[in-house]
Amino acid sequence: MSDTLQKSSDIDLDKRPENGRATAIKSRLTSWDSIILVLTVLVLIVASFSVENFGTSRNFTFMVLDLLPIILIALPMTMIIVTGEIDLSVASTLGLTSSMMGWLWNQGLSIETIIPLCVVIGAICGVVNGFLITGLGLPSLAVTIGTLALYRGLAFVVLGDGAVADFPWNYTGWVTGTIGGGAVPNVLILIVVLALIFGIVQHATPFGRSLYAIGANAQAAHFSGIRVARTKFWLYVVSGAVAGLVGVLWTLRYSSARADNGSGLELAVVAAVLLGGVSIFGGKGSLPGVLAGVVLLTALQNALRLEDVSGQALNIVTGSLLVLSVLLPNITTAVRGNYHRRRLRQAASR
Amino acid sequence: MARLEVHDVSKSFGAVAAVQGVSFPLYPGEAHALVGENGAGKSTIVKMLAGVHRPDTGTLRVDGADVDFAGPADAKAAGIAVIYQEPTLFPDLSVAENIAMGNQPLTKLRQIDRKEMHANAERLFRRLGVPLDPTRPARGLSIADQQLVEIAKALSSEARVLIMDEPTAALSAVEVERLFAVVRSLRDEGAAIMFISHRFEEITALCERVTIMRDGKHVATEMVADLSVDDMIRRMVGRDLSALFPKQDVEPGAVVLEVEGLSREGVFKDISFSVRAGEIVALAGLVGAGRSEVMQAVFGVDPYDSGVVKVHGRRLKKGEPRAAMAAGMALVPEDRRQQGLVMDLSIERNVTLPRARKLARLGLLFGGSERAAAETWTRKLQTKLGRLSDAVGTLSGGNQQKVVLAKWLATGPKLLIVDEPTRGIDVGTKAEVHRLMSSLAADGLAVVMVSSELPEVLGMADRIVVLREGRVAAQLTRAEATEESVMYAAMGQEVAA
Amino acid sequence: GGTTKDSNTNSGSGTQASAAADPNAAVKEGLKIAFLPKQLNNPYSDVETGGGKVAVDELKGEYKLVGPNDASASSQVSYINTLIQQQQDVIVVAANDPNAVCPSLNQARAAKIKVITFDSDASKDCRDAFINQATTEGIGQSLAKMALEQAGSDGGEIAVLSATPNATNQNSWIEVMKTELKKPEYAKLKLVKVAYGNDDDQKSFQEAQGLLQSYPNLKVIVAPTTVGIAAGARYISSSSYKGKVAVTGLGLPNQMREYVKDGTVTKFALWNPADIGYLAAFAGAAMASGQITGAEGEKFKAGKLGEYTIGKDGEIVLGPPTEFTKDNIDQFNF
Amino acid sequence: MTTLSLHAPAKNLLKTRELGIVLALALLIAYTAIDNPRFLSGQSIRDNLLNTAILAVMATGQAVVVITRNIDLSVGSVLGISAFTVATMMSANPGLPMIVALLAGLAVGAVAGLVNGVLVRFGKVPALVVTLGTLYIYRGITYSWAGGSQVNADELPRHFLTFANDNLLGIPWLVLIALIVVGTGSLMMRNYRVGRELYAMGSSPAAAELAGIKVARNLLGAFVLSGALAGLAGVLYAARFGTVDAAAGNGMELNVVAAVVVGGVAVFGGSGSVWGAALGALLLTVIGSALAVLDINQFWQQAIVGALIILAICADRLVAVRIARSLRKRDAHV
Ligand SMILES: Nc1ncnc2c1ncn2[C@@H]1O[C@H](COP(=O)(O)OP(=O)(O)OP(=O)(O)O)[C@@H](O)[C@H]1O
Ligand SMILES: Nc1ncnc2c1ncn2[C@@H]1O[C@H](COP(=O)(O)OP(=O)(O)OP(=O)(O)O)[C@@H](O)[C@H]1O
Ligand SMILES: [Mg+2]
Ligand SMILES: [Mg+2]
Repeated sequence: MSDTLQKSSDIDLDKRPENGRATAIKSRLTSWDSIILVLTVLVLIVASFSVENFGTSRNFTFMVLDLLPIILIALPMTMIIVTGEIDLSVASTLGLTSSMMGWLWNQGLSIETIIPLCVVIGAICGVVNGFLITGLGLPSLAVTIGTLALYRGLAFVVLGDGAVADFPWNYTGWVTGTIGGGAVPNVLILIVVLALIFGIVQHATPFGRSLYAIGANAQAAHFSGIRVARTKFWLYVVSGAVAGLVGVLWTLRYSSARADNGSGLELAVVAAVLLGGVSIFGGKGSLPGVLAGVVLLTALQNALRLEDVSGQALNIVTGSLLVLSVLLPNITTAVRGNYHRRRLRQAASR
Repeated sequence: MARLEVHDVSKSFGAVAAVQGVSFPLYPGEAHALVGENGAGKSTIVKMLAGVHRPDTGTLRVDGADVDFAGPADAKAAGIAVIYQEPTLFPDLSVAENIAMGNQPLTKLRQIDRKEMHANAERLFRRLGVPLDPTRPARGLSIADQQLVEIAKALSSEARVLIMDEPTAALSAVEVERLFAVVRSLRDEGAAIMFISHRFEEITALCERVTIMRDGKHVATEMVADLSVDDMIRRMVGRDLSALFPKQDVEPGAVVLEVEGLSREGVFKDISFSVRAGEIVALAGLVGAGRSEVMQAVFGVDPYDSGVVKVHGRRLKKGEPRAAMAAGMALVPEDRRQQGLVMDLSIERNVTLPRARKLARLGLLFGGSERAAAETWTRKLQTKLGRLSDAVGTLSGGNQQKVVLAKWLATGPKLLIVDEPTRGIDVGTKAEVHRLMSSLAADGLAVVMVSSELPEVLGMADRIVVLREGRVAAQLTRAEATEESVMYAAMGQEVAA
Repeated sequence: GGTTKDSNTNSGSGTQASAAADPNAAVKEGLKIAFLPKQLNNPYSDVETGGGKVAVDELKGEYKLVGPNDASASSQVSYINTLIQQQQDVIVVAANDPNAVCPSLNQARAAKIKVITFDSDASKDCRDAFINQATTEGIGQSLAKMALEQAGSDGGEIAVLSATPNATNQNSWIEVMKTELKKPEYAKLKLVKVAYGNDDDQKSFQEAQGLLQSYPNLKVIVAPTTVGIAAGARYISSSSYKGKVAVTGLGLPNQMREYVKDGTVTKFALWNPADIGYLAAFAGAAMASGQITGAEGEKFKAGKLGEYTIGKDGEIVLGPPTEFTKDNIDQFNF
Repeated sequence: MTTLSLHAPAKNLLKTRELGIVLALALLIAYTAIDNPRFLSGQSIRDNLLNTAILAVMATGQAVVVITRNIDLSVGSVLGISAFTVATMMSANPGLPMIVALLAGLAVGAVAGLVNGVLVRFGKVPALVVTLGTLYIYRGITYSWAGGSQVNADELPRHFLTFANDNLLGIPWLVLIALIVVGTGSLMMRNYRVGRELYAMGSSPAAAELAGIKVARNLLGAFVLSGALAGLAGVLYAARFGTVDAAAGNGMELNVVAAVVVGGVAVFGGSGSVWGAALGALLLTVIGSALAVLDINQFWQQAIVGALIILAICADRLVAVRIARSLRKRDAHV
């Protein structure tokens, strides 16, 4: 409710409806995701100039590698959160696929078979989530807390305490390498391609439209002929598949298949998505905002680490950023609303 | 002295000036009507009196003293009870708790006295003649039942001022009469009543005075007895209107919809009827008779246990709204807030939601095509709005209803199901909607109309299917249908021969 | 077709052309030596890196301590990358995963940074030397010996309360211990279970509980991890099993003092962790100065600890562990 | 349509949301006890209750917050900061009585909760965002303050440590406190106006504002309560485990949320009960210890915990569906 009120006071006083386009642009510029976008660019610029070694191409590669898992998992996660659900099991799915990858490798399968197989395994994890949530109608937060434990547990069942490390160099090297040894990391292509696909699907297709409708009012979406359950189901499958893919990339990047790979990553992803302006209640948010959120977090952490800021302080920075990113726009709207009311009263008393 | 006074009050939302310099008093012992077109600012006045909105300028006075409500709690403390246009219940709590919230009876240990609370609720329901179980949760109540609980809630607080924003919109004649009896007795005990409705017969039946608003401005406050209905409408709309638009006679075409033996356990049983092209078939019945449920099952948003739905002779897959839509069906649901609209999305997105797939080119959607489609239909329905990109939740109730109509008419249906299509719509637009339905029928559209408003049913329908307690009680042709015959069938008495 | 485990020939390790060592080279001053423990704010590794700081000060170098809050390989990699960017001279690292840190460590070595591992080794082709707290055999044997002492001459059931199921160190010690138990002198000891407390205090505590419920005749809990032994001892000391079940293993004297004094624990062992960090810093400095390259047989001086010789595979063994009892525990403060 | 409701207690019991979880718990205990009767021994029951106590205290606060359609993810970090504060305080002033420790913990937690509440209500930031943020912030503060230092059992006063094990009439203090917290919480939520208002706020936030409920006051109250109880849990944690470092309670928020959710509190607010949440805490704890007792392979344990959580949610759902169906039957006209 407060959101509706907020939005209405976003509208500028002097603009008449026919100036719609101008106001629309203006309200876009002050929207949360654009603020994050601007902030991200700002941080990148300031850090390049003031932090030693930040702007180097090698550091760029490191940064891209650091944000790779978060950004990829955030793509489907954004959609899921937009529909008002959540998937906390992604990091465990990642761990399970990593384990499976190690186990299959030890069984003598070829890596070219293993990689697609792992994506399928991730997708199967998603199928289980999707079935429990849409088939049985259980709350997603509860279900994915359960599968968070389940998938991680299965990862340990598969690989136990071992680690598998002897993956082929041309694959592990590709993940950490750059295009032609230059400044552009190989995995950046993957990120760009996937981000484009997800961005277009979310923002410019009927399917994407339906996600917002589902998140804001699932019943009305159902009455509009949108297959709510089916849509959510597939989102979980995609989320699982992407987590599986990230499991593969993670394993190759660290040349180490382990059951505990990526543990705790789910909170980082959720934090990044929220930072990017997606409403946890569903129905609101944009992918560019989320991408900016991930980059902002990673860049800031990277810069602060180079400046020898301790890990603990990084925690505080991350946390504050998360709160402030939502708090500040709210405060500005409130202040603007007050100003608006004062002006009206003055106008009336004149 | 006026119990409550609105003095030169204004309120705007961004660019929309919803209320501009309105003043009128509300005296104890009087029932005061507030009328105006959709979006005239009635609900905004109510919300200011309730402490939800703060007036931008102007003052509210209680017993002659200026007040400044910081929130609904203050208004409540001042003895103002409000029934909002949209029900505001707590779905997880029991009906009795909903009614008692905030002033539950307490035991000596300051614990809630549940027994007493339930007894109170039962007492209220008896007074209103409502057969509701106070211990059941509010979730799943029909719109009408919700409205009744709202009424009970307002009555329970023994307020000095009772404000009712379209409390009867979802009710049928029987409940309305019972409500009026209770309200009259309150008025006679000295409460001040403010009543908002788009039905003029209700206003003349209940109210002594009326305040008319147009475009956020005060037009007049007069004795109801001094004004004819036509006078009221003229001042409200600014021109003459015929309140109801009778349906043109059309030669019915081929059968479009056939429903055979449709049953759903505990909800409806063995429902059969058919609709032809060019025909308007009305589903009548008392509130809770199961009319909405039947049509939702037909459209596929609800499941059913047995029976067949055929469109153009082809059997429809059950539980699949998309299949129904593909067959040319459209359903304008009764609850626009929960079922009809996505309040947070813009008007244009809402209008194009069921058609997004058709508007897409190469699977991609471009803003322009959506906007154009939305523009056409909102204009046809004379929707009062700021920008198409505004959230639909910012529109007035009636204009929201128009957006729902636009959304479904834009799909170009062959079979249109409308559930309470004119609920909360003002007279002018109502005539417009009726004319539209009639002309669409003339072009060969088959229409099923669920309505609790008998005049509407009688005026518009070629045939009337009367439901009672989930079964078909009677099928009446236009010639057979009179107010009495429909009511008798709905209530389970034999039609007087 | 495709690349399988068998067809795979890994040639990616960054083997450095080892320059010849110059045993007489002077130790450089102002070396930048960075410590990267498994995890920050772990009391054990704090003592280790504390020793490192003392050594770096003696060497007149620049000491730096960085590390993640969680003991995961991935966050360690981020820190290694940062250290590369900052062009440190030596990275002293306790690997959370022997392989996961490898690519980064090799990048560091390619950038002319010397990599010394301590506490927990990385794969041997991605570091220059490893400071081993004690030989694996030594620790395993000592664990078995203490278990027998505690169980008494009649022997009985013993159980192990370890760290995580994939902790490299613990697993190799437990392996040695198992081999040892097969010997005739240990015939009366029966190892009934290896439980894992994940180096989490609460989990270890619960695991200790579970052990006693499942094995009522248990005589000894052997915990080869400081977290496990403390949690196990705490549970026993506050339960009805006190005095009936003995706890032993590897622990920090400060954490264990309470339980040694109240009789729950009579004996446990550990090397001096501060010496590990101290030795690592000296080894790193010697290497960065060109005194040694990491080849077997090379010698270098490590301040107060005296002279050390590099063993096979670049291993440098600190020395035998110390055993702590009621009589000597007050002499130690770490 | 019947207007009268049936008040037969047996019928009501069959309809409570918590039935599913009670059944799950009973099955689990029966199965484990058949396998190993010691699971029902006094010591074992005591251990289970002691372990549940801390989680149940936190689950009570969490349940109240979740019922208002919010969430408090910062509880693990609040536990940490409170445990460390109190442990430091007690080791510096061993003379302080236990009640001071309890009050200090409550106060620290209440302040943390107040910050959450103010940000949620007045900053209009969704609770999940706020508390995810303060989860990092409070933990960061504890880390920055504590560094690697640790308060060990031997630094804490005796009466503080024995508090966890002392009894009143045979019931350990810890369990007694948990019982009081859960009992009071349940009573408040069920029978007092403020409790019903909290349900109303969660059921429909917009309607709650319109109904004139003091939403701000109640919301702050809920967050302060959750914070204070997490703070209290911190004291209990310090007393029970004796060793406190900056990582105390790390990751606990997921357990607490799991307990609440498993206990049948709807994540979208408005329904569920405090005692259900406490049952959820008990179930999770018993699962943990039953797996240890059943001697299930370590590697399978976590997977089984996950599967059991899902089963419990399914059971809860089944009961909810049955209630809904009986409701529809009652309303049926056909
Ligand atoms: N929260 C809001 N934000 C923006 N505009 C609003 C808001 N509430 C109302 N309005 C606008 O104020 C005007 C008056 O609306 P109001 O709801 O008072 O009309 P109404 O007279 O009650 O109409 P109806 O008969 O349709 O209920 C409308 O133009 C509406 O769009
Ligand atoms: N989701 C639901 N769950 C349980 N009961 C319901 C649900 N929806 C409706 N009902 C009940 O089913 C009965 C039939 O409701 P329905 O809305 O179909 O009646 P109606 O004839 O359309 O009347 P109106 O629309 O005027 O309320 C009502 O008693 C209502 O309380
Ligand atoms: Mg209105
Ligand atoms: Mg209806």
